[in-house]
Amino acid sequence: MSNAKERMVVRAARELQPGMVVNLGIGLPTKVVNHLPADFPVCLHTENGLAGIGPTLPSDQANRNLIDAGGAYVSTIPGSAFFDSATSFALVRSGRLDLTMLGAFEVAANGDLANWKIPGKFSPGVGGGIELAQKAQRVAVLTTHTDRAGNPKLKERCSLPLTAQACVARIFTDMAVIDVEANGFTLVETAQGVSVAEIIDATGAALRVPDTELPKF
Amino acid sequence: MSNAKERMVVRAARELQPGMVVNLGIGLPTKVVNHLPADFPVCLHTENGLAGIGPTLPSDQANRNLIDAGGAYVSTIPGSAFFDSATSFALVRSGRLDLTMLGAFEVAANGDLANWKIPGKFSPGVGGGIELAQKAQRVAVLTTHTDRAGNPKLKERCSLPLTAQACVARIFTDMAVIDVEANGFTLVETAQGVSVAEIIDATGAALRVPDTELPKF
Amino acid sequence: MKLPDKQSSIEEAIIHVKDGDTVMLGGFGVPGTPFALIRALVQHGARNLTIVKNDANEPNMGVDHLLQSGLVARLITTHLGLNAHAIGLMNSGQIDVEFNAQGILAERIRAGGAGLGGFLSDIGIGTELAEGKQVIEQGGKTYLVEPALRADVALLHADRADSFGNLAYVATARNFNPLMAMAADCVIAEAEAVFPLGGLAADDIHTSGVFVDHVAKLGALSKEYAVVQR
Amino acid sequence: MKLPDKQSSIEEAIIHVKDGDTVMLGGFGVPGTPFALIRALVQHGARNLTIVKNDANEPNMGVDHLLQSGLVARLITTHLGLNAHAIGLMNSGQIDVEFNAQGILAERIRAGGAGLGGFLSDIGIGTELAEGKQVIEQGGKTYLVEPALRADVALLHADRADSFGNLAYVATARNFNPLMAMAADCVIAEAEAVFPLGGLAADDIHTSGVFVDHVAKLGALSKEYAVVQR
Repeated sequence: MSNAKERMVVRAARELQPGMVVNLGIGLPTKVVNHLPADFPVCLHTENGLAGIGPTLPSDQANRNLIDAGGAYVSTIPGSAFFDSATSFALVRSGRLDLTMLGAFEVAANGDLANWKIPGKFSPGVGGGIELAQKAQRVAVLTTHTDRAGNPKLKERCSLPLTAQACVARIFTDMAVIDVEANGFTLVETAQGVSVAEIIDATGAALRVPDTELPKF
Repeated sequence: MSNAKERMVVRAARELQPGMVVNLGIGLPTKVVNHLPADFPVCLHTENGLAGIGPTLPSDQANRNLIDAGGAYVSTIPGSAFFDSATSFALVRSGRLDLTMLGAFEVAANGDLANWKIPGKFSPGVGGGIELAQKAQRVAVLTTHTDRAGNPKLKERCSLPLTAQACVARIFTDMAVIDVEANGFTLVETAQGVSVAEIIDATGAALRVPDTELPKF
Repeated sequence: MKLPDKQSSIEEAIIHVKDGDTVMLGGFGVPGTPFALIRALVQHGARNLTIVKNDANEPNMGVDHLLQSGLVARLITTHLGLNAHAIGLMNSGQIDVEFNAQGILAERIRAGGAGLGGFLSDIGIGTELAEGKQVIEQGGKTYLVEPALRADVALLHADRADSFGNLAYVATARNFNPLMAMAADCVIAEAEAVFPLGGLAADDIHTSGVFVDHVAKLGALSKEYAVVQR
Repeated sequence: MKLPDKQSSIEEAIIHVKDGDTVMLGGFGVPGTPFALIRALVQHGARNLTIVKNDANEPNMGVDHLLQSGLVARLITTHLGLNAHAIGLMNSGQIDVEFNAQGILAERIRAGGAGLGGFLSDIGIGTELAEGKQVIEQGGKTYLVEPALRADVALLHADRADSFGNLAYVATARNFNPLMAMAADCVIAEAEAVFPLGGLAADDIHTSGVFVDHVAKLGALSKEYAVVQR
């Protein structure tokens, strides 16, 4: 992981508040867990049926019956509980997730999220992502600011099929922290060594930049 | 319990076939269990959350947390399982009950059952009876043939609010065993010492009487 | 990571009930009824409550204390057969009573807890219980639309718990408790024993602490919890 | 009373699957997948099956054996991300695939098991997953009608069972198994251990044997059950 991505993940980890129930999506979001203090009071949920995820285990220590939704071999901590898939999504849909962190192909200025399908190229199915995006109390996105070709992932409107409408509250990228507000994207923090002009240039929609000094991460 | 009622219950107990899942309603049906052989292979269900009811216990041996839907202190047998009320009625509604035996105020010639409400006099709520009556694979009724005033309980049509439509397959009374068929009530067996004429007289709807000799119980 | 601590006293927990709230109460008859929380709610005195419970217990027990104190405006239930006092209040118009088929009440609560709007059922079609309900065709069959039911507060009784609020019930004291645990904005559980984290086995927990906001250890059990002598 | 005995061999049990059946398979990835029953189904050779499973496992594992054998006409699932072979069959039109949001699939199966016609959900509104679904107003909100899902046969994996078919699952191998156990006309469970009656505690049973028709004890576990080396 690049230094910029690493700092993005470290910054995102600060988004978790004590006492929260949190679902960390597959990919970059999962790595957030490596940056939490050992005694941090939080409950991590995985949609295949566990509240209270413990550290990921190497395969020689793995329990063949204990994985997270991404297939990683995880562990339990004292107080963990298992449940079936219906109960797991009951938890999600009834609003018991305080926060979810998800990856993204595109995020729109109104908070629309597209992260599951690229027509004609990538359509493995939506899995549990749609319910996380639509029902968590707060949805944060972790993503590189641009795609591999350098095209902005933050756009006026999503061009890809949506995962959920107007769901994203905050975006952590390798360049910035950006909030989705009523009038669109607002710059909140900048990555070290990245100028506001560079961020504006890499963002595919209007970006409100406050007059005040912005924190760096 | 009168001798005639006792014989009705004994006869009804023969309705349980090996391997069945059975719900015995509050009142007379519950007494059926006293007439099953100790090793009879059957699973008794109670809608408050138990499959595998064991014998009723006197209060000095009772478990304060273990009752049936009628409030009687029951016991478990090896292999009993507890579940919540939603699962308990999932079992009922999805057709996993092979048989239920219920009480009745009225049974109509088309199998309609009324057993929960007498407008202006008795309206404690429907409880779980409606789902048992509507969804068990087979519904049998245990009832006295007439009410305390001598009026027939088996009628052309129910006058009381229905529990469920066209659900009753067989009726065990203190006078007879009667089946509900496409064309109405059919006499199947008679109680000892009761004439066919008496049964016809006590029945408030047409009663088909086969030409053959009928068994007595 | 460490799971948060949600231990509370019964008195601290019950203040979350406010006038006008809908309050779900676990229990089917005596087993699973949160008698201590109900006693505390009577003391707390929140008024104009809508109570959701399978039954109204018996006179001078559990729900009946709330009824006698005049705190209840409405009761959503399945059967009042063992409480003539509740039937009297209903018949005299002092409380409004809504009867549900028992499995339908259970399922409406579960739907609320599952974040659904309701469900399709054919239970009660052709009877007066279907009157006034929305009818829908689905897959060539006719169903009633049964709306989901949620509460402001759920009061539960568990056999044992841990400090995160994981709950386990015993025998037929389970009944509506795990359903209500999922269906309220604020979930308060009383437990006969509260263990440190790890005191309940992860495979044997009936309600994940994720659903529970406050857990209170019971002291000596009152007589209401005991076997009813008839 | 004594609870009936439902023990069977895997080979005797699997013959209940017929050509054209809808077959539910427990499991989320490896945990909870009934690999031995799937192997037996491949041997049995029932064709034109509709398979309901969260995922299609990975190439040369579990569901993939059914796909490779050409027994599957249709797959109702949530995610095929780990099985490029399944995606290939879908893209070339050799199998018909219906994607559901994961919690919606779980809930549709549960609704089938609960004897409901379906349920009301707002999941997917405003996305292409809502296309073609019946829309209904309830309590002033807009919902999609999600139909219940049932199967002819469900094939499950349990950690342990008893002779009546009571089941207990372990860790995240629970997933869809207890839901599917309620939603099929014929329910067949393989179990790593099968105990005499009384071998499972009544409070810790995850699926009551009432829902289970046949239970088969597994022999030595095949490599498919093991930790996946990546």
